[in-house]
Amino acid sequence: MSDVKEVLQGPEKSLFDAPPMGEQERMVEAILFAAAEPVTVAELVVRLPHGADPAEALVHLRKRYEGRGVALVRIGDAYAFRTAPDLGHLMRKETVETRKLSRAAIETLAIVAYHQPVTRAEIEEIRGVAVSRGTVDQLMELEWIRLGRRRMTPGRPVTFVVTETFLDHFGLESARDLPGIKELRAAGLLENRPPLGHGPSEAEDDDGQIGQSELFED
Amino acid sequence: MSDVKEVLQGPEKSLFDAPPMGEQERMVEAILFAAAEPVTVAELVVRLPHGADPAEALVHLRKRYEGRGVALVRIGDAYAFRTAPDLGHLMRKETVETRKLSRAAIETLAIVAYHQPVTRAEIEEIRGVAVSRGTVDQLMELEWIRLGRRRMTPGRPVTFVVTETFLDHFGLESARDLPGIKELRAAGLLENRPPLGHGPSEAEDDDGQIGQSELFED
Amino acid sequence: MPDDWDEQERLAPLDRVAAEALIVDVDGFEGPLDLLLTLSRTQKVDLRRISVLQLAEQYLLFVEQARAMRIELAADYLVMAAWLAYLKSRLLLPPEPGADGPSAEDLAAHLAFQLERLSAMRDAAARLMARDQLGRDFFARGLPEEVTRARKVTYAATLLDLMRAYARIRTRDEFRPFVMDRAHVFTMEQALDRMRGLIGYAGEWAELTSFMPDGWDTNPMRRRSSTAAHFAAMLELAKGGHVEIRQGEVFAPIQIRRRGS
Repeated sequence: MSDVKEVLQGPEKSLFDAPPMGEQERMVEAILFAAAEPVTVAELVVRLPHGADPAEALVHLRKRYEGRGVALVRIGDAYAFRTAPDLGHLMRKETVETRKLSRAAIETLAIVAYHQPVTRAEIEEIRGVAVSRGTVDQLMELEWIRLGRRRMTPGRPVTFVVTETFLDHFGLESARDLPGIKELRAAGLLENRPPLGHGPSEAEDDDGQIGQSELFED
Repeated sequence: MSDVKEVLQGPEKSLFDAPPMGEQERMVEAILFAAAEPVTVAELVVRLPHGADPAEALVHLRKRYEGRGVALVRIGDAYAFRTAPDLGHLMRKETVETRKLSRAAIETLAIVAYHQPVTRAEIEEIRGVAVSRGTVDQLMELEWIRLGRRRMTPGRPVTFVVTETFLDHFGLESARDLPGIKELRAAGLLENRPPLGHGPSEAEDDDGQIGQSELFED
Repeated sequence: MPDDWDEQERLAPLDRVAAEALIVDVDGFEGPLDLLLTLSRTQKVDLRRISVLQLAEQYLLFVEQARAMRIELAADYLVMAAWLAYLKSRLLLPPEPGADGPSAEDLAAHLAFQLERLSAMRDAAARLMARDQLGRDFFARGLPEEVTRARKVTYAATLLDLMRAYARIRTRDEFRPFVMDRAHVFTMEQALDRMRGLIGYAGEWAELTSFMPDGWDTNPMRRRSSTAAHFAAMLELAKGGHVEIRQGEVFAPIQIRRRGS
């Protein structure tokens, strides 16, 4: 949230013709309430009157909804209203039955989330088995993972990263808020240690993998 | 609203084991927010814990949203949140109709992305059918493709390349991040082999085609 | 590697593990690493303190028993068995002087790391799935407001659509049965039809190429085919006495005109 606060203290020269902050807050509230999908700050800027400061309005709005039945949540660069998780039991009618994910899909998803950007070969190295056909496809179809940059290693393998839809689904502000990620990183478990010599589970893939210390750029 | 007020003043005997009114208000707020249609008081009674008084909660809630960006409105016997009438102008952006890109367009786009810079004749050669003017125009209008350099061959044909907007829309850092054929196959995307020759859905663009294997090298 | 456990203590849990392990369907394991992780749990120690030697023996015993019971193991389980047998021998034997490559301890430590990492990712996956989820525990606006006036049409396509489209084109090509490509073939009959229609207007000498259809030279195959077809059609028309042909010199343009004009 620090970036939002920075904006608060920032220069306000451009605000001269913007509506009062209370009015901006109402506008942001209306826009976010009307949308089912998270709305980015950039989009709010476009939709609000010239000179408005949605970042500041968001700070006020978030505070206003604290402890209410709906909450203003942040998802990556975007914001959305979501019902308070403790009231889920009232919402049986709205509950959407999701297709059960296989264990392989769940583990693959977790590996992508915690190790992103990660190549297929790395996922296989961690799980010790080939990533089955369709597992990646299924996660892509759910729009929980997507392609990231290619790895600048021999073969230039594609990498996978998680999406905003994933963050939204699991109520995460960013991938940095994944449960236990700090501890895992501190324990060295998110490092990509390449297999030694003739390692047991070295995937037969030709993807070629090099230790990527910058796996998780903060 | 008179009926609601009557309930407020009515007997409160049944409330003895209900959650506090503030909590009931949160619950009604969450239910109305998540519901796909306006919710009646009768339904709220069913969905709230035993002994709750949704009519009273609605009065509080309505008050709470007075003057906000959204309002609690009554529609027949039911209640729903609606954008404050004076902010309707902000909702205009929400009215986007999304249509699936036609098959011809998506295939043309894919070819431009994978083979750029590519001439119209080359696209036709790869797809095996003529590329209609409308298809190219549509992709240009979407700003997903644009004209590249002219090819230094007889006739100096224009070429097409994909744009930044395209990369942005598809979450790609560069067109080189597109997965290659080997990767498509590994992801199971190449599995749907047409039985023999052309699939049934291809009748509309059923022209013979020249196999240009060298165009497809990864 | 700690190997201060004695023979008796070692065999008892091993037998138990082997018995337990065999109850578990081999198909229930997601590969050798998963099986190793399951076996490692019987050591009831922190994965960082695991005895890889003991684990290797457990695994080898498991594979042996599976074989005795004629349970077919997938190749990767056998590859792992071979590797663990090798690792076990290296852990037990003193290191060869001057041997290069990773030491037995390094290999064992890496295996322990892999197990710990897999275990950690399993826990992380479980914690992730245990989180409140959209559409299950918390909800988006159920009635998003979309004003219907001022409609703007956008076209949506996902990267998956794009990749599938490309895959479709590729697959179509790769698995096309052998047929003659006819798109660019111009038959003599077609050329004859064309020229019969056009020759009526050709009172003056006109070049043969002017009778070619639009776009005849946009593609090499089309160019060759139309040229040949029209040449043949021209000869056919001359034979029938409908046209006259002339050519200034070798390779000069061929000209024709209607006979009798």
